[in-house]
Amino acid sequence: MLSLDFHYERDDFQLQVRETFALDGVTGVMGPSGCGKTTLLRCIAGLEKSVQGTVSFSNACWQDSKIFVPPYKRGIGYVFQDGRLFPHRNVRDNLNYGLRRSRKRHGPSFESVVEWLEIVPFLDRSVTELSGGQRQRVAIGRALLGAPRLLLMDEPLAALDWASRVSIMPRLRDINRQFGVPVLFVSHDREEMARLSDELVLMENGCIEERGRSRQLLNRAQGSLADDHALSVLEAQVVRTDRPYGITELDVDGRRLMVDQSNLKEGQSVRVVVPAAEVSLCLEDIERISVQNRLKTTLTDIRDIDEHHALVVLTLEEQKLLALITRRSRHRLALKVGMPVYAHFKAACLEVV
Amino acid sequence: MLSLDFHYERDDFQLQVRETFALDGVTGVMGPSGCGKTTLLRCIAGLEKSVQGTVSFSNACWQDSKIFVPPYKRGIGYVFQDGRLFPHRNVRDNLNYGLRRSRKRHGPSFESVVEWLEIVPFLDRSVTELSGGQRQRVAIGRALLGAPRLLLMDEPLAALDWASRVSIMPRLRDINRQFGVPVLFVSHDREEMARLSDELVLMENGCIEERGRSRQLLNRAQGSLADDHALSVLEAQVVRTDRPYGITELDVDGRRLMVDQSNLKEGQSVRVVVPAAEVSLCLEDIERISVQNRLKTTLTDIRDIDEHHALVVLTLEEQKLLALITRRSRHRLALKVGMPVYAHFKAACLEVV
Amino acid sequence: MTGEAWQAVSVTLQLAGLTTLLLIAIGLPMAWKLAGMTSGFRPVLEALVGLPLVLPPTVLGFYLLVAFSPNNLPGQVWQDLTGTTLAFSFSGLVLASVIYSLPFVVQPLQRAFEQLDRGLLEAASSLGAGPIDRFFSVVLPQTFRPLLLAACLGFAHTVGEFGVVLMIGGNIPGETQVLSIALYDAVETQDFASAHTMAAGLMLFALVLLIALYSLDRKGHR
Amino acid sequence: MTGEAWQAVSVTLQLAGLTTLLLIAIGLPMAWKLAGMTSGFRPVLEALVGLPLVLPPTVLGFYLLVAFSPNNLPGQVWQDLTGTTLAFSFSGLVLASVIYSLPFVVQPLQRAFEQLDRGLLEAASSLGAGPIDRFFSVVLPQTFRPLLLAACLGFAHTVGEFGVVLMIGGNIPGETQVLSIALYDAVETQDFASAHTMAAGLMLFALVLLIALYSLDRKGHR
Amino acid sequence: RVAVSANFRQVAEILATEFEEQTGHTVTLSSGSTGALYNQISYGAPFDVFLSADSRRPEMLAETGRVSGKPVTYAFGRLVFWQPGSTEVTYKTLSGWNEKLAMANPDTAPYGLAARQVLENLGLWEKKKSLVVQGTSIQQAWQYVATGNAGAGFVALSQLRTDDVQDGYLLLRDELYNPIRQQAVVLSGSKNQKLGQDFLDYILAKKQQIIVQKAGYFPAVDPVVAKVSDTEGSHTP
Ligand SMILES: Nc1ncnc2c1ncn2[C@@H]1O[C@H](COP(=O)(O)OP(=O)(O)OP(=O)(O)O)[C@@H](O)[C@H]1O
Ligand SMILES: Nc1ncnc2c1ncn2[C@@H]1O[C@H](COP(=O)(O)OP(=O)(O)OP(=O)(O)O)[C@@H](O)[C@H]1O
Ligand SMILES: [Mg+2]
Ligand SMILES: [Mg+2]
Repeated sequence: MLSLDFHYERDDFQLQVRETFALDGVTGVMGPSGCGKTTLLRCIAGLEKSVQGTVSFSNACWQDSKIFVPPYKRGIGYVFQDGRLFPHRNVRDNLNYGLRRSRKRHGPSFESVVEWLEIVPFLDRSVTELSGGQRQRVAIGRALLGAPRLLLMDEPLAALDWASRVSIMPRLRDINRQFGVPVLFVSHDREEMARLSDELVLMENGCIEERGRSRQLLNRAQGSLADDHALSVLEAQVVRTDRPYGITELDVDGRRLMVDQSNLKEGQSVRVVVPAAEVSLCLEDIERISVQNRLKTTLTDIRDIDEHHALVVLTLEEQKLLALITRRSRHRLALKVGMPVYAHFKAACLEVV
Repeated sequence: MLSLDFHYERDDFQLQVRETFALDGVTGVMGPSGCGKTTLLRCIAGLEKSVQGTVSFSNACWQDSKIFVPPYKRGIGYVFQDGRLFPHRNVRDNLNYGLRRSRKRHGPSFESVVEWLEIVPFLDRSVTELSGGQRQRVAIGRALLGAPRLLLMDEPLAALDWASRVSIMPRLRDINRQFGVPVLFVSHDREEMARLSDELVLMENGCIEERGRSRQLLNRAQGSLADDHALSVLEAQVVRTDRPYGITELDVDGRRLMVDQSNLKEGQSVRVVVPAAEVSLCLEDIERISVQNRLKTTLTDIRDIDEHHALVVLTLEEQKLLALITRRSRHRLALKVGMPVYAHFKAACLEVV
Repeated sequence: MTGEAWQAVSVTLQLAGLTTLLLIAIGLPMAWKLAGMTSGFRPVLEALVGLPLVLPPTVLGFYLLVAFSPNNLPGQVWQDLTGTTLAFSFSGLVLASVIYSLPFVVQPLQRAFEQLDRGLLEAASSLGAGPIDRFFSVVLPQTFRPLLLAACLGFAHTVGEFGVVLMIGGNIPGETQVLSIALYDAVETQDFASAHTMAAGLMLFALVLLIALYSLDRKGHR
Repeated sequence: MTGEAWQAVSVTLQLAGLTTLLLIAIGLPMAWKLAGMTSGFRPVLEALVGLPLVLPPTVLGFYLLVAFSPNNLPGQVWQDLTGTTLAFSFSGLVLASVIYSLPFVVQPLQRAFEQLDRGLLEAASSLGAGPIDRFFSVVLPQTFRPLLLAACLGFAHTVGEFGVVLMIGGNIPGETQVLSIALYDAVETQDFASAHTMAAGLMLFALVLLIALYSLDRKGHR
Repeated sequence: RVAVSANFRQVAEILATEFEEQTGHTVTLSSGSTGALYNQISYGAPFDVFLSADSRRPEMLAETGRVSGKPVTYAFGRLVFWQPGSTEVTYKTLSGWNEKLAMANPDTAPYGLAARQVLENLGLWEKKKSLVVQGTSIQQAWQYVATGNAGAGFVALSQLRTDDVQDGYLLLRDELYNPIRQQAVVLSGSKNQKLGQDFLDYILAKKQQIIVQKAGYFPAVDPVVAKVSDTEGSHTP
């Protein structure tokens, strides 16, 4: 468990954090450039001296008004955004640096790490003679071999190709599980986040704006970020949880909605995010289709948004739902304002917040 | 036009290139870590001295057995993988460095560049006091303001959040179009590549393995990589292109398929990639639905793949299509092998290779 | 202080100033060349530059005196060119001081040049900066501190050095008598009142100058 | 050469060697402290370290002589502690040489420390290296070249310096008679045969040593 | 331009000032160690007159033809045994001395040679050798004693006169050492040989020699004056 309650100021930038992280898996940190992700990690690592407040990790106080445990006693592993390999040591000696100082903590073995990071071919090369991605892999390896009790990773995969990432990410999860090392992971890549992180922290302007399960936050982020992707948010109540299938039934303006999420409680108020592109329209109420969500709505607006596509506004009772369809379908179905239509969308494409 | 025919050796690494690039748009370069992307860019820029062979750019010979035009006379702009801002100058002076030496070539204005790279708030800061993403934006700005005749960008957006990328990418395209500056762009991000690049070069082990239109190469790469996402590939013929709606009609095993791509020729053989998650099943043939692809198939196999989901194999005449549905739907519809079912999927979710 | 002492101050400042300028002017390109050399010949050159250090200054001065004599080639060339003798002239002093202090300037500069981030030079090159432009816009600002240090050491060393100067200069008031020699004379002739004054003055001046320079240096670079 | 000359060689080497070691031992932490200081007091300290430079060596030697006298505090303390006088002893020579050569060691090291990439220290810290560990595993290897340079300058300067040594030493064969003074004496008494031999020997030795060091340096760092 | 050995500089200054007042010519004094001045003159230093602290260098200059006329003796140095702070210094003090003993280097400095001769003639050289600390010049020997680093030593009388030291020293009998003959020459390379000669003549005149004598030297020319000095202010036993 990582408890943070501190305040940090630098020039015109302020970081203010008051959160407790369970940290039993991988916690992702996302946010726009300059929002303070790196600074947050540095404060946790003890690399910023002028932090005001308390930091404690699994019952050990790392910092309060009296105590300041220096970074080298915190037992962390830090993958820096800018690598920071020791230029006077070759790859092997860089990797060994942390290993030698790991105070016999339990961690992955040298052989396994260099093997799955594919470092073996250049183990004896100078670190100044590596490509960007190779450097980054060495930096990851170096941090892991220090057998940290907490792993702080600042965009560790940014310079890697997707194949490397795909092969490294499961290993990071393994490290996390096998050695019980919680990971705090900064990245800009939503796919990476989706695969790797359990909890997600969204930062903005020196503050933690939002926390939550990764999938949920991610889809929202995607919606709001990919500005050409319209979406709707529906207010709903949990009606029934359907254990065997892991599906939950919600009520939206008196209509039934299925989501494939099993951690909701009956009676709870939730919000459901529906990407417009996932919604298709049907003029009849058909049952014999695998699509589970078929909501009766009224078409209240329609407009062409580009050469090929049209955006349709559907009204339930009070709430609105957006659907993105082709202009061809618009004409084929002769859609008109005021028509009753059924909105279809798969349970799997919804996010509940 | 950029003609390359050279050979470069360093220790145990060899780069061998013999290609001519039209370079009328953005050319992407992808490949695994250490395959030689950075080296390729450096050779083109003239930063590697021991290159053997010829390099010429739009009728000017930059290098052959006799000539070697030094980098500073090539009129290039280079965004380095590792930033390389001048630490003794503040942000403004870093940006001005190239501008002052641009020999009055035509390029974007200072004001416009700092505005859309969102550099304005820290124009007068020391470059050592920037976050990773801020540094990268300054590096991009500096290269652009040199009004290059050829822009070489080595993972320029790697440290940026998606929103920043989304706002920067169109601007890069603008630069490319407005000033006729060809761009050579290294990145590991397929989405970035898809949005930005026209042509794509795939490298492997010091060689250019493949070149082609971005979309095609990209989807292939994606398919093979996203291993946990089932998908199907259908062989198809182009039957008709439907200009007004930008939709093309394909024939797959005698069935009609719509894809929202308008650059295909009639009679052409293509392959269509259909992600299983995008396919839903319907037991009746309904017309009055916005989904345009409704293929009649036979259910030939079905199996539960995890607690909640089932994978369904559908056969057209000879070809097979996969659909991912919830186990709940499987039971509700009482799906059985041998049943005729209609496979629904939206035109927009298909990739044509 | 006497008029002679003031004359000595002025000669000293002129000598140290001119020597420092020359040291930089000569040492800079030398250090740059040395830093860029890769041949096995380089350690030899480096050692040669450092050599004047191991000779006691008056001995070095003596050999310079021999070399500067119109009977020998360097002195002869100088006489043919200028019509004056090199020894016992201000020019000779400057030349000798430059030779003696060169290692203190060349070596820190050379190290600074070697540690220079070549990546920044490549970046400058890609932005259209030619070699000279790069030198002034990247190399110099990057090595400003070592340069300042080198200049300070060179200046201070020239002010304090007297063995070479004594030998070459001949202690001629107003022309080659510098403060360090006047101070030396004062100590030698038991004129401690003058000696203390001059020593205190010299140290005060140096202190003020150095503090000013170092403060400037700190302001310039965070 | 005579037996006395060989003794002088041996004293010289001992003196230069010991002085260099002490210079490093004292200069290293001093440079480190100075490099880390942020207070406005720092330029003053920097200037103080550089101060011995502006005094002519014999004058500095004279003041050291005054300080070393048992009538004055430093000399008295030393006498109380060791029962011997500081002047005319090898220890005194070493102390004087250290004071005189300190700026040549402290300043290059300080610059090197300042230019050190703090990021690497943070990285080492995150990997569990404490301050001393960091100093030996990161700082020293990173500043190896400036350190070597500093040691070389310090060594050469001590070999060549004679003003201070002349003043403090008392020319006692086998204890404080060093080569530079013998060489100086030879020149003073117009014994040029010996002078040439000694000068040539000294320079040859220095040349070989410096070349060896610089070659080593180049091998060590690509 | 006069090159003057450092130990004679102060006297030379007084003499030069007077000479300037009388003749209207300017005298520029450059001082240094005798050896260094000799080397400079050998390599063409632009001096007119050389006041050496010994007789060897002027003779060497004469041999190589750099001298116009002959070297002349302008003063004799006088050696004393000095123990600051003591009121009663005798030959016994010297023979019983067993602490650091400062003197000039006998190989390089005339006063050093004289000091050694004194010890040899008193039969003390072998005993005292290990106590000796040598200054390269007589100035250094004086500094060693004056700063208290050496308890006693052989210095020049002129040095004590400069500082007005009244007691604590033993003026050594002049038969104990060979005369420290300080010679002067006019240099043949000089453009002002006549003037140089005038200056030499001037300092050899009786009036000036008294100044020289007051400063702690034996005057060069007039043995009468020498006798006077021997009795005056003497601490000889
Ligand atoms: N060394 C520094 N000195 C002063 N200000 C800094 C320094 N480093 C970063 N900043 C500023 O502090 C703020 C937070 O920076 P931080 O590095 O934490 O951002 P970030 O979230 O990591 O961004 P990025 O995704 O671009 O790396 C930014 O406004 C940045 O300009
Ligand atoms: N300075 C160097 N000296 C020696 N070898 C190097 C140097 N830089 C890179 N290499 C090697 O050359 C090969 C190509 O490197 P390059 O930097 O071109 O790769 P890259 O494709 O840019 O990789 P990445 O995506 O990791 O940046 C690699 O095997 C690398 O180890
Ligand atoms: Mg960051
Ligand atoms: Mg690269």
